[in-house]
Amino acid sequence: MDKRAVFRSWWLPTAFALPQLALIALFFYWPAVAVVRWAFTLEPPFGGAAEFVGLANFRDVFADPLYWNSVVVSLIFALAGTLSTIFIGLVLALAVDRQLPGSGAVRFLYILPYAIAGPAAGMAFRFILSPERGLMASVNSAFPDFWNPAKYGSHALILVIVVFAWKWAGYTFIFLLAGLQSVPKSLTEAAAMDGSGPIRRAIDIQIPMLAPTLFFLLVTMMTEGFVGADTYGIVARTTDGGPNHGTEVMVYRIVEEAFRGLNYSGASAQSIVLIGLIMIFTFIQFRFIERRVHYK
Amino acid sequence: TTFTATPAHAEKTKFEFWYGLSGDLGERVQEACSKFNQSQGDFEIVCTSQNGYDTTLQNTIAAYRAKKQPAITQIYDAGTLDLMLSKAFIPAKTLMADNGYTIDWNNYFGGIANYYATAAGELNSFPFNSSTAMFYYNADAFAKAGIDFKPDTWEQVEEAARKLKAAGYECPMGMSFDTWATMEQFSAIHNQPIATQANGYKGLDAEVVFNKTKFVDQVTFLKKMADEKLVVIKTKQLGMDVVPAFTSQTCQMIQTSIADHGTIGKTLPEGVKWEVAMLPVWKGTERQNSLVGGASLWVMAGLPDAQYKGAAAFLNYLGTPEMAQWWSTVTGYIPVTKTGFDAMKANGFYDKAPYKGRELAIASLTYTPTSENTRGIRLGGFTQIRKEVGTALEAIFMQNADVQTELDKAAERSNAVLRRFEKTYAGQTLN
Amino acid sequence: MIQRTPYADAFTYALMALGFLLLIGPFAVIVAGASQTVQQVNAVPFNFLPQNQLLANMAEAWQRANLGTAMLNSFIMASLVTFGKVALSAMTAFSIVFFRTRFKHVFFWIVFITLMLPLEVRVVPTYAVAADLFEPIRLLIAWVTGITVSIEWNLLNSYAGLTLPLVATATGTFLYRQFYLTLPDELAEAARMDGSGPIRFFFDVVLPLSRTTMLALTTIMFVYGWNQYLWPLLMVTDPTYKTTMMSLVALLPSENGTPDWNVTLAGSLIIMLPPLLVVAVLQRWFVRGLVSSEK
Amino acid sequence: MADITIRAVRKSYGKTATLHGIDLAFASGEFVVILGPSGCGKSTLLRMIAGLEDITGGEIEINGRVVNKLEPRERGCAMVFQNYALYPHMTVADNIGYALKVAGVPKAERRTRIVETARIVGLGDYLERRPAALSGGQRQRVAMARAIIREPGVFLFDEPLSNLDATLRVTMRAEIRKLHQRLSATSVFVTHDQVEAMTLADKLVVMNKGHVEQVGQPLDIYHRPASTFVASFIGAPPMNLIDARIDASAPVARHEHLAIPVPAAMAAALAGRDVTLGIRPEECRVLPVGEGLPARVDFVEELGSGRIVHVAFGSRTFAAAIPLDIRVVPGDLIGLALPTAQLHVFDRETGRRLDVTHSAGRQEPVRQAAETV
Amino acid sequence: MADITIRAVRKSYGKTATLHGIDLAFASGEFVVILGPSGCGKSTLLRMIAGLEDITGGEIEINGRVVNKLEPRERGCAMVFQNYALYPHMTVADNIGYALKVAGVPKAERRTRIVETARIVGLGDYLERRPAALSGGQRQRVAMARAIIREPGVFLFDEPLSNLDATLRVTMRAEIRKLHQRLSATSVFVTHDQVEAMTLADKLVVMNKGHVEQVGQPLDIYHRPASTFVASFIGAPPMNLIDARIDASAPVARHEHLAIPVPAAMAAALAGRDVTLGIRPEECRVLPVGEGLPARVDFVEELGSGRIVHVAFGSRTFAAAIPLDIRVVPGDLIGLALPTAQLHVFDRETGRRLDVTHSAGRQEPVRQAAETV
Ligand SMILES: Nc1ncnc2c1ncn2[C@@H]1O[C@H](COP(=O)(O)OP(=O)(O)OP(=O)(O)O)[C@@H](O)[C@H]1O
Ligand SMILES: Nc1ncnc2c1ncn2[C@@H]1O[C@H](COP(=O)(O)OP(=O)(O)OP(=O)(O)O)[C@@H](O)[C@H]1O
Ligand SMILES: O=P(O)(O)OC[C@H](O)CO
Ligand SMILES: [Mg+2]
Ligand SMILES: [Mg+2]
Repeated sequence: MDKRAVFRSWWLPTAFALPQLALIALFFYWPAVAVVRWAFTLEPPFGGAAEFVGLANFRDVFADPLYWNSVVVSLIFALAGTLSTIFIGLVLALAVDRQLPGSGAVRFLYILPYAIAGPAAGMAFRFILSPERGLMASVNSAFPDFWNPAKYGSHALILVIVVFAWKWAGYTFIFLLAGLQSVPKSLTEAAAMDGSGPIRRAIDIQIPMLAPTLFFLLVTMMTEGFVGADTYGIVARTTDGGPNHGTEVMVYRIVEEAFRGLNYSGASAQSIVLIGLIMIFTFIQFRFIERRVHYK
Repeated sequence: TTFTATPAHAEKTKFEFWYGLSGDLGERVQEACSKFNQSQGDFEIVCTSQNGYDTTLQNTIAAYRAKKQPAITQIYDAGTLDLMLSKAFIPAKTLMADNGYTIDWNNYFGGIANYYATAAGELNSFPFNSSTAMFYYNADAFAKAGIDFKPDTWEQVEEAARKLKAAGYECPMGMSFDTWATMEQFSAIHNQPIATQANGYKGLDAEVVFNKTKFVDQVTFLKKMADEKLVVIKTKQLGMDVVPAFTSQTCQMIQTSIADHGTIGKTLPEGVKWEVAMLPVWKGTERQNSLVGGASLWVMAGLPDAQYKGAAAFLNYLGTPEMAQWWSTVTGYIPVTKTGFDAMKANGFYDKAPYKGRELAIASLTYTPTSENTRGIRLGGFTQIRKEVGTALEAIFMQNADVQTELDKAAERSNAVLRRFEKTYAGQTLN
Repeated sequence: MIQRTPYADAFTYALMALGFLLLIGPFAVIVAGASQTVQQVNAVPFNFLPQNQLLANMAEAWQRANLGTAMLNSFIMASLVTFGKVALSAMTAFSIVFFRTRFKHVFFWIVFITLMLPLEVRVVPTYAVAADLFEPIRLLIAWVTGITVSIEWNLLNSYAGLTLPLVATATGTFLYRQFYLTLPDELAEAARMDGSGPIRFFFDVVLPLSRTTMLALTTIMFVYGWNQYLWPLLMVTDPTYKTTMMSLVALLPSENGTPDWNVTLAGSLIIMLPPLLVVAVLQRWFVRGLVSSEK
Repeated sequence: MADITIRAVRKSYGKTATLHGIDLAFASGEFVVILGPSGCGKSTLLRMIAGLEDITGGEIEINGRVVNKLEPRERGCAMVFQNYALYPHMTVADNIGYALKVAGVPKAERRTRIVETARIVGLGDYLERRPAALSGGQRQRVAMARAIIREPGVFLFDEPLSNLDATLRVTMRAEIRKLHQRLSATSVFVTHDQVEAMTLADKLVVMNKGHVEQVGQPLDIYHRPASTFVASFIGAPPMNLIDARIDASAPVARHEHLAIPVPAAMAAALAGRDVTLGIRPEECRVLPVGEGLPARVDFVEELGSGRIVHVAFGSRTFAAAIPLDIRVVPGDLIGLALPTAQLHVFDRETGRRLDVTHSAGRQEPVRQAAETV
Repeated sequence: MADITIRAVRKSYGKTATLHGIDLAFASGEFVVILGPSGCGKSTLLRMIAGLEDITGGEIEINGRVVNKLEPRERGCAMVFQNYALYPHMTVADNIGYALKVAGVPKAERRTRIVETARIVGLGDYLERRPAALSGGQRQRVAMARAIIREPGVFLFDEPLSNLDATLRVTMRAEIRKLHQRLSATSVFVTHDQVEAMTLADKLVVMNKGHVEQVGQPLDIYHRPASTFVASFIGAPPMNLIDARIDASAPVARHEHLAIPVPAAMAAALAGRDVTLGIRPEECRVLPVGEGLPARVDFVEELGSGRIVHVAFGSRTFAAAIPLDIRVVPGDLIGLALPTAQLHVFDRETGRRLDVTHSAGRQEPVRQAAETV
């Protein structure tokens, strides 16, 4: 992970990092201080004296079965979302990487969903996937209740994952395509000589060689899945956490709690737990996965 | 050196107004603002949509905490208590008095004003876009199904539904999980409490009781109807809310806000006959007044006096009969003052086609003097409570969960919200 | 190119076509909806065929949401966010990767953690900061020296306020780090031998070599900046600073309003054009750019 | 074991033609070396045999079957790449056994064969290492093992030794040779190193700019290069070449003021022609000044085992390999003897060899040496 | 021009020591080649001179000034990297001129010097190209030019030729040599190619496992290797080595059933000792079977200009360079003569040279040859 050739200076790197660190301190850590403070008090929405309650907020959070439900939903969403975006991106990147005639055009088209704003994407999917109006309505009329995210939590979860995957597959696609193009040609050729066909080559050679890219995507997509603005937007706009808390991911719950419930303190406590969770995840990713990533 | 500004070049006092309406309703608010700006030369109101009631409340809070609050903000019914306890506003009466306006506060319909008033009956905020829930039905379908009565009672609704079903209508009545009509309005007109302490008016220690009232029977009834496909669930998630379901003639009966009156008229194909009525009650019930919905305008504290002058002028301007009529014409909202309503009635507003029936909303709101159960709802974190009940309904109707169990759960969770709220505002009392 | 078989080619084309349908299909829906009348767009079942109202709806959306101003603002905002991120991330990643200091890991994690606490969660305090940027500095001065100073800088309703908080996050830094790690060590050594210090090395070698990564990040960040929603909605109250996402949300029919989804969809079509253009123009380099180095 | 026939094979990348019609036939079990300068199309040809490159025109036949449209795995070739192309994420054992795994060979059998093959190339102790933890020579062996284990009909080598250091190169060369003797698969070995070419080839193909310049046994080519290109490409230091005109009156060739003695037969046959004369450094002899042709020592390279003296000769620089007991220093004037029997003569225009006499080139040992191998 | 003194220099990465105390002194203008196998610490030493690597212990002096704590740019060294480390985004001209630009040399002057330097390395026509559009040899030259232009006191080369093909390597070798003659800066050249080492070095440093094994003039080292390591590392094919015990009764060394004649002086001095005998392939002579020591031909390598025969000799394989007129085929039984005067003898335990007689090694030509260069 460390490079060999490094400059020696302490003030220069500090100066270089300073602008960003300053912004982060101002707009991230300083507000975060407030979030932490709220987590230990009962903060009235409009401000004013707040009572210190110690860990009571955390106790409430942990005692709430719906909170644990949201943890599970979040885990499923982040994992399934991450894996499916990476999977779709990978399959398409592998296809485009074969450089058949026409792949240049689709390459461009595949990135487009990423450029679309969450609300617009939500609207489109409302017309496509709603069980009584969109495309799925006709499927439902043939097989009643085949698709009903308003009824089944599992369908709803699939729905939000689909929107997430649609939105981000273009993003993973482009990174993976780029990664594929930097895999030495001779390796796939060697595998071809060893008798493996295109799919086998992809699985045995190309995918393992994409490790650095996959790692980057794993970290960013997991984080995006857990706390991304899109995650909140997608859930809020398509299922509103329902049916019956079936798609209530942690970030949605936090925002709802804070803004709908005006319970800043409870939301802050949840945020802190969430950050803790993601940090553990990220730590694991860096510790155990990046180790296996070779950068050159 | 000193400058003496000549009146001609005097800077107009600018002040801000944040509102939650969006879409074409947002446009109407903008129009009201420009009308005001053109009507006088001293003030300039800058109106900004925050695109939704909940974001308006959030943003108002954030702004207030940062001391960047607007002079006027539009807060929906469910946020009333949060504002009241915030000490972040200037009561309506104080504002108008301080700025030299004499308002006849009794001119506001009691059913409307009570929601936003102190225990002593003094208005904290200005009722603005007010509504109440109504019952809409497709008269053409009724005729086809051979229904020759108006659905005044739930028994009649059931009967009508059966006839409509028999006549081949897939969705006799549409229903969503919005609690406003199904729980709040139902409870009010049946004189059922939602919470103890007069729905919270008497103290922060109120507890919800909706799991012990007629509301439980109502849910059970609706669920039975749903099982028989007499009631059909229509939500955004399914592809269509109740209003589009009605306007697309999928569903023949719905409960929704009077504010949708205009939209329904515009969206239903021309020539379709439809009617609006007061919400049905169970036979033998003594009907009570319904609850006011919509939002009111709050004046935020902590700003220079000049801005308050402007705010007062604007609020006064909105209160003029002409403006009241204009507002009710271009939206589906009802006039909030008696004089406004009388004026409109007098000039025949409610006789003509698109507006006919809207007067029933006033009738519903003013059906009786308010009781403890119909004054309004003053519960902390009420949005959250609505969500809990909505989720319970979702579980009951979509996933066949047990009515009582789900409502008990919702009540328990709602009470937790109330207790936390009480603790947050420990030491404060309702005035 | 390895000798190909027709079966594998056909399979590849099938995959690509499937990808096309899945990823581009939803656009067709938006176009269809945007070209219909209110009645058509609300009809059941939804008609997936485009009608002839597209231009009318677009014009209506343009005028109603005042898209002219909004697009300009969004453009400025997205550009500033992009520029800020691209520049600052490059610098921070440089100090993380190329220096041997005890802080480098600390820096990295300080920056990296910011990926994890989304704006949604800390929006209220962040708003407070934007309203009074110097509060922490004031407090710091007061705490250290006991002197109360009264400097204030309010970022609300300004481009700085729209952009600075969005610049303060980690994606770019992470991306640059990944890229820098693939640069051969000898490049820095050669530069040192040539007498160049770290700053020169950064400007003369690292930045030019990062050009492609930069373009990639530019694309990502432009889209990110353009699609920002929550923050502008909160901190812009002056219509002159209104952004496109605010316009789009304003176009969403409200609960009791006319369900004119056709106009909303038409508006969303207009609004998605600039980011699509940016992606279209930059994506060629974008792809090559992420191919770490031309060794 | 397989024979390979290449018929009028052409290759173009876009508009630029890289191979201009190659015809070659390799017998079963033959060790063929393709030699040529960088960019002449060696790799391209090899990769077309392997199926890694589309064939623009012509036909390639392996074992009598036209393989133009076959995938690499269907051609029965194994290949050793210049940069080895080891799978960095697999252990040595997995690298070696990959082809068997793809072929669905059961695990136990695979293991046995991996161990056996690793033993052959001397990697028995490294089976669990990753390529990154191996030295260059070891990597090279892994690449070899990976090819060997498949027991292919055809081995293809694309400059497999060029990344090794000199010592290792010598060792690996011997090992490849031994391996070929043991497995006796047809081998096609691409290189631009003429020592490799000379020591390994049964049949040597010299290529230049997309054409085949000469095909033959290595010593034959060494001693009877078909063109100036071949002459200067094979042999290190390369053959000394000098432009001259054959005198019509005496058996000499004239280059500026120099008169280089040539065989009488050559003089007779080529009288008055512009030619290029060639002589190998090891055939030049250094004499005291005054004898032979005048030359001046430019610099001397000491190899330990021998010594190369570079002399200014007319307007040319000639290299001469001299024994260790002759001592010269830069600036010395010396005499240079060019034995007429060892002179090669080429057409000045076309660069093609002119065969006028049996005395040109040292032929006798050639056949013999080739047979001994 | 600068001299370099290295005093007890050590280097550790974490806990593992890489260099164990190096002492060396390079005179001003000297061309020093550091030779050693991969991983022995050559690059590390070079990089410590350059200032790219911290010095764990000891001192490095350049021109009498201890540079341990100086930045690379303050040491007056230029370096050519193994992989060239060209700036991929700059043109050739910009690459070459970058150091001058950093130094603030005015544009016009810079241009003149760039053009001049490019001319020296033969890149005049490529100034506006990017490195990606250059061939390997050309890139190498850019790297050289980049070093040259600074007119440094010290040139450091880290295996600059190892990525080139064989022919190019020969050419570039000659060019580096010429360049050194012209610029006469102190040059330190790291390589693991012994031909490069032999042909380039004024002073050769042979390293092994973080130690200096031998320092000296190349031919001196070739002819009097200080250890079996040096003996086998220098020379291609390498020196033949065989373990033997010096007989106490006769002037022979015994290896299994073989009795190898040794000089009497050696036998006397080392009677009864376990030694390793060495002899270079070019000193071995092949005789008809019955004469000399019995050996069997294993295989023969034809080089065109010569021939290497590999023979089984006792339990060892010996290489012998033989003239073209001797013909042998694998399997032939032959006699091997090992001239006693050319035998090297090493201690079996330590591998160090045992110098018992003046007859070991061919010394005379050494000094001479070195002077001629
Ligand atoms: N993919 C390609 N596109 C265009 N030209 C190519 C391509 N691959 C090779 N060439 C060109 O074809 C010619 C022959 O290339 P090839 O790799 O066969 O050379 P080579 O003889 O193997 O050289 P080397 O010894 O350097 O490996 C070169 O001029 C090269 O530039
Ligand atoms: N940054 C490092 N950290 C740890 N060990 C290192 C590092 N750099 C080099 N080494 C080790 O130090 C030893 C000497 O390395 P060095 O690069 O000097 O070898 P070298 O003689 O140049 O070899 P080569 O000919 O392969 O370049 C090697 O064993 C190597 O593994
Ligand atoms: O930089 P961030 O962390 O705010 O996130 C940027 C988006 O994820 C880019 O698409
Ligand atoms: Mg090649
Ligand atoms: Mg090295």
